[in-house]
Amino acid sequence: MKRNFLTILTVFGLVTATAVGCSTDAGGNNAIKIATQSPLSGSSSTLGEAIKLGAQLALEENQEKFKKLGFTLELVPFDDQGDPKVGVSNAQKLAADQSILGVVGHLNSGVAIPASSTYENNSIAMVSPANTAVELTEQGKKSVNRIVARDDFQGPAAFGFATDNLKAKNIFIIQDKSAYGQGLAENFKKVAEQKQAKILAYEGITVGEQDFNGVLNQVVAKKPDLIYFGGLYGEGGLLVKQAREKGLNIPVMGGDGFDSSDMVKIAGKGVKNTFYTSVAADISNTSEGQNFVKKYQAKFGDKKSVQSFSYYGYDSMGVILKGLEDSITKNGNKKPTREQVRDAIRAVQDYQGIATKVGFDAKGDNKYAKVFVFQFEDKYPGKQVGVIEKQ
Amino acid sequence: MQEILSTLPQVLLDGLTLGAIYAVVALGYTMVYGILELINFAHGEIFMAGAFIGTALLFTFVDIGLALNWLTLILVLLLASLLTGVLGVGIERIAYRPLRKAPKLIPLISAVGISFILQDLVRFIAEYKTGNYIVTGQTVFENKIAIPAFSIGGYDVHASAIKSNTLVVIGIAVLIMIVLDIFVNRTKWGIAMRAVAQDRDTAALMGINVNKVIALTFFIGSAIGGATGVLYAQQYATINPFIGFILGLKAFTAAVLGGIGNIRGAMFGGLLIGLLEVFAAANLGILTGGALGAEYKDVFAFIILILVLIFKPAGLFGQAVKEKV
Amino acid sequence: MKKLASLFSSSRTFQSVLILLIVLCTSTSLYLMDKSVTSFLLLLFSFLLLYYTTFSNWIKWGAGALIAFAVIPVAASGGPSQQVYMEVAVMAGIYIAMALGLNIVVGFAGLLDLGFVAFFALGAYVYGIFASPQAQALFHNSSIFPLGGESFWLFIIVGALVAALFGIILGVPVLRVKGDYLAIVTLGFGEIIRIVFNNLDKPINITNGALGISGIPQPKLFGFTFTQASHIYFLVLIVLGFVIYAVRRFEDSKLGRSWKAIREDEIASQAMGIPLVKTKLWAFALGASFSGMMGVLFAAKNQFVDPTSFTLLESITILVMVILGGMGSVPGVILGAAIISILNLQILTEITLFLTQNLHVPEVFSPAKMQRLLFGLVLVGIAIFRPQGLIPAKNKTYKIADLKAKLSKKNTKTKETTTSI
Amino acid sequence: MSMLTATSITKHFGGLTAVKDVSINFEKGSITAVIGPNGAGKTTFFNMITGIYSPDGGEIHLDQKPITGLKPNFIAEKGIARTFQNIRLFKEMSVLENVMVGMHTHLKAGFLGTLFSTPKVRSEEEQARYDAYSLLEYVGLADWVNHQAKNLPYGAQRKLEIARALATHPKVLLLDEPAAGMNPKETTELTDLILQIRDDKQITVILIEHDMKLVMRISEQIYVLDHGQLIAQGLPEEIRNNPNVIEAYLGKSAISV
Repeated sequence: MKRNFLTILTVFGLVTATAVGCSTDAGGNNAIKIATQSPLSGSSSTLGEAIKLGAQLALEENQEKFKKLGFTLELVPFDDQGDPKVGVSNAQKLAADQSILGVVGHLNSGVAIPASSTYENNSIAMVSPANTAVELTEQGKKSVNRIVARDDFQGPAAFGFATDNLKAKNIFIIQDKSAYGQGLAENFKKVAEQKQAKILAYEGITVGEQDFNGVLNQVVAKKPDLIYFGGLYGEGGLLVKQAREKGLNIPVMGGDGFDSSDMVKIAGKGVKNTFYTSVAADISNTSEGQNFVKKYQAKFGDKKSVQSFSYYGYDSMGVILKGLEDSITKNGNKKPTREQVRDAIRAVQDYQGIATKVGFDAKGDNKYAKVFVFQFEDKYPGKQVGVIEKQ
Repeated sequence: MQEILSTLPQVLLDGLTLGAIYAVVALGYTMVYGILELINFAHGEIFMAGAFIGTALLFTFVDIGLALNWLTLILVLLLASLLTGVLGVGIERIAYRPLRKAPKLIPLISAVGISFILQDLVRFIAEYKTGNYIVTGQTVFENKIAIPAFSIGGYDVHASAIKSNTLVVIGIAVLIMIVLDIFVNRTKWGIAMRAVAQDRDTAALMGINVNKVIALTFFIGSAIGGATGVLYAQQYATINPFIGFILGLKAFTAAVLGGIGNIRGAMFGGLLIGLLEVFAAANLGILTGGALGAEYKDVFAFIILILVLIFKPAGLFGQAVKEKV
Repeated sequence: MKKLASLFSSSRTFQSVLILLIVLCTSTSLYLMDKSVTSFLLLLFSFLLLYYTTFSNWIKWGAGALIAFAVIPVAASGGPSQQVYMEVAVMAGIYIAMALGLNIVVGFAGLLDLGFVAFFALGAYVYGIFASPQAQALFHNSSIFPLGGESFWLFIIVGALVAALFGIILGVPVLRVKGDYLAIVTLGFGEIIRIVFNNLDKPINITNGALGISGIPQPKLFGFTFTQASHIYFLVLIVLGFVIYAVRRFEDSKLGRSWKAIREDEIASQAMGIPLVKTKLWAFALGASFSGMMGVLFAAKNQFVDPTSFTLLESITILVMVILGGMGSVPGVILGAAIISILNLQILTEITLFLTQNLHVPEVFSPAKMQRLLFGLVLVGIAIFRPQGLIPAKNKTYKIADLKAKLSKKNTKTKETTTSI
Repeated sequence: MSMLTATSITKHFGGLTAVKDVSINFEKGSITAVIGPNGAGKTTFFNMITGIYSPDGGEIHLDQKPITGLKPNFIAEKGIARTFQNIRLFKEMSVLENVMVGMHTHLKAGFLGTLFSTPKVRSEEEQARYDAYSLLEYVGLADWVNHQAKNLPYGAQRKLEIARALATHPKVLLLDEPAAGMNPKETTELTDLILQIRDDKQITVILIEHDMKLVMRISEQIYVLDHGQLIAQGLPEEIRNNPNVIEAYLGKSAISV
């Protein structure tokens, strides 16, 4: 019995080992790989996949150009599962592959922060299409950049809009107790407190829950004139839907976590009078935007609807490739080192992306990051109703 | 105080809806535990499977041009409970029956395994079909019934509203409970079930086909779970493959609270947990001045579970059983 | 194959040649190639072979230590993938230690604990809070905090103690319930701990809530900072070595036998004078303390902790390791933990990458997403086909001749004085 | 001199009175049998003495010290050991380990001692091993040392339970139907073993048994329980002819004939 088992185990070990071993090709000296890290599984996989597909589109469009320079471009998609442990482990893995020169990622700040230490140690440039947590760029890492606005910009922007345009005086804040939701809600609350707005309550809900009637009853009791929600579309959509069922027709406002076609699907008709801030302008009506949608769906099929994060992923990749190109030119058309690529990306000053213009400051934040405010009517995306520039 | 009272009718109503769902799911736990002394961890997933099957059926109906009304809903309920019932029997046959004589930990582990398999299978299918495992389905009843604001003894009570679907949920849940209660207490099969639950060996000696009775128990428990899943999908419209696990835990808490193995106890426990949960979510923040909020409501459910298990393990309606020495 | 196996079990020369060959081949290829998961796994496989050899324990442990401390780190340092291997090895080591801790509770004492990861979380948060800038925010005017990387060594012990203390605090009420109920109660406690960590950013900000604690310092010793996975690797090895040593000590001791007796029959063991609650609490406390230690290491390695690392899935993962390997079997649990953690961290992701990149298989089919399905299948399969696990637990065997010989010698010596037995 | 005394102990289960006002005095070094028909309350009586149930009324003294209502493990420590009606061995553990568990009340190994494997702990363990082995030899199970307890034949399992109980160094040994399921040869061996235990170790033996041949052969005193009440006591001869006892066992008609 014991020996039998030993044999089975040996065979099993050998088979998996060889199967795995095959995947490790060296790739030639002129191969340059760019990785993406985003959740491809788990509850926010719609957003994670949008990042990946956007990045993929940008990379494939540029393959020709880099071939002329003598390099083959390749995308290496990683699934961070929205889990810091997996994110860090993946970061180690992509650091080990010397042909990987940059990474687009992550979706979750909770994953991005620990993974960014690994990138920094290995001089891999990271451009984030989504992370808004303030801390990410506060430690002065050379490799860490983002094209989106920070929470301490998005929060006040949202507050400004809420008080100026929606005339909100009594605000009820709800957050989903995730790193993203908490970051957003806290920054909103901070400004609101400074500006001496009336915060009626600061409540939390649980990600994955379906019944928010409890907390909504409290909203009914407190009679606010705005609900601010820090969280993603999954819970946000249900919250809006159930609020409307309770006859709460006050405006609900959220961050870019609402910026998904699923928001409308989940919330249904109740999505009207829902507002969200986003760093991407509404380009669906511009010719560039329509062009992008056409390209995107031609490539990935009609089933994959274009999300804002598709643009963000596309632009993040664009910035990386811009930096890569610069560093190749600088290096006399030879393959640049990771450090050269990293510095070249940080040096990007006015890259015109499809959704935003990008230029990094000393910390790696996007100088041109703007916050746009949208209102849902009955379809995704919502109508753009405001733009807030950095002060 | 005013704030709490003003929303109380709505809180009670929401709590009752959630509680009715917990209660019906708890029935499945209590029946299986009563008969096998096994926590069927997979029961929450059977509930979830029911929600997905129901949603899929409704989509199919819409595709073939059937109108959505109470008749289609009943058809969906019946079909979904039949399918989940079969699923339950299949699970029992594959994962529990071979282990009936094994040490107690082993079937529990198998149950956790089945629950994981179901979660991932449903996720895979949903994702493969729709590209996303969060699915928003069709709802049959959309309209609302408004209850106007009124005031009692100087306290203003806010206007509240009931979805007509809520009434359907509560109505069907109550119906299921009554029918089950009659079935278990009045029919031949019900008596056989209780006999097997009391003493499997003696029941076998009395000519009862124990395997058949256990399979029947699983069928009924799972069918009820599946039907509840359909109702749940109707109530909340959006479902995902992971709704079963935590809901299952809370339903189990309800079953324990009422005294596990006790059908009426499970109903009572379910309603109580549902009410407490919604009340906690609505009022914890108000009561503690914002120090603790709605986010602690699950902690509440678990603390109740732990307290009951520690201080009254037989539950509110159960009888203590002592090990024979 | 059968012949090979029988040759293996009969000839020591064959054993040593085979192992030497494998270690030599794999370590050189690991050293020379850029990235070779195959050779890394085969190198680890040599541990299992070593376990099945017929050499004396001293030789086995010695050879094992040599491979772990010298061969693996040197071989891995050859290529650019060094940190990948070391990262995997570090995580595997952490999981092995936790699985060994859970094995005390589930395997030895027979108490099914579904919330074990809570203790891991405690260890991680204790170090995270006090060693990082979070402590400054918490104790406004204190100049002592943050404690920094030098305090890591102290916190390994503090983490173990705090986890053990919580094990006892939770254990006192929890142990009044038995069997299935205990499983549910521990599950509840695991969730409570996670929810509380997730929410303790108000009224006082202790854990920073869902944002987690970042900027946790890496271990420091005499001015040297353990920055890389390859540095942490040695720390993990030392702690793991201690854990294995301790588990083996307890397994064949008064306490270990008491655990097993309680697992087999609570009433009989009580009638034999074994205090139930105290013995169970020891199991809880010891199991928890290993987990707490590893939590500290985990926090120091990642420099970041947040509640998402401590979900129910994590608890179940550790349980799967114990059950796959064999409840109550120390070598089994080590094997189970190694298989699952390497499967999770390396094999599944590698296969996924391979499938999506080279074969262009759609994301939906990627094996990395199927983790739950795989765990489920493992659990059900093991429960039905091999409930005793891959390497079933064995009782210690004694040489009857030895017992007899020594007994008769002793009896002649003390014939007059011994009346009682 | 009395070793163990039960003074009017009573136990109810719901409406049922399992043991009612029973007082028995067990002399030091005696062998006493407690008999009675099924459901007479014998095992409940044992369970109260060993602390598994605490009596609803009455007192129990061991060696003049009160032990009423103590936890089973304290009572074991104080010197009462027992076997069980439906054998309760540690099934997955080896025979030797089963006996070693019985010795635990006398082992002093602490947490740190075990962790660092101090010479003291090591020699204590070694000693326990030899003692356990010699006990196995004593009851005739020396060849089974490394077997799992569950693999032993039925009679050997009963003997192992006795060896395990002896390992606690008891003053009083309670045997709950030790001969149940044994063949006549095994029963004779058991009879000799019980007598030997009393003679060698001066242990007070109390047994519940249905095998009257065995009871009559070895008991010095017999107590008869019926419906939870003590209905007779005395020497084997007296009990054999006691009309109350015959009635309890065979019903009223048996006497009138």
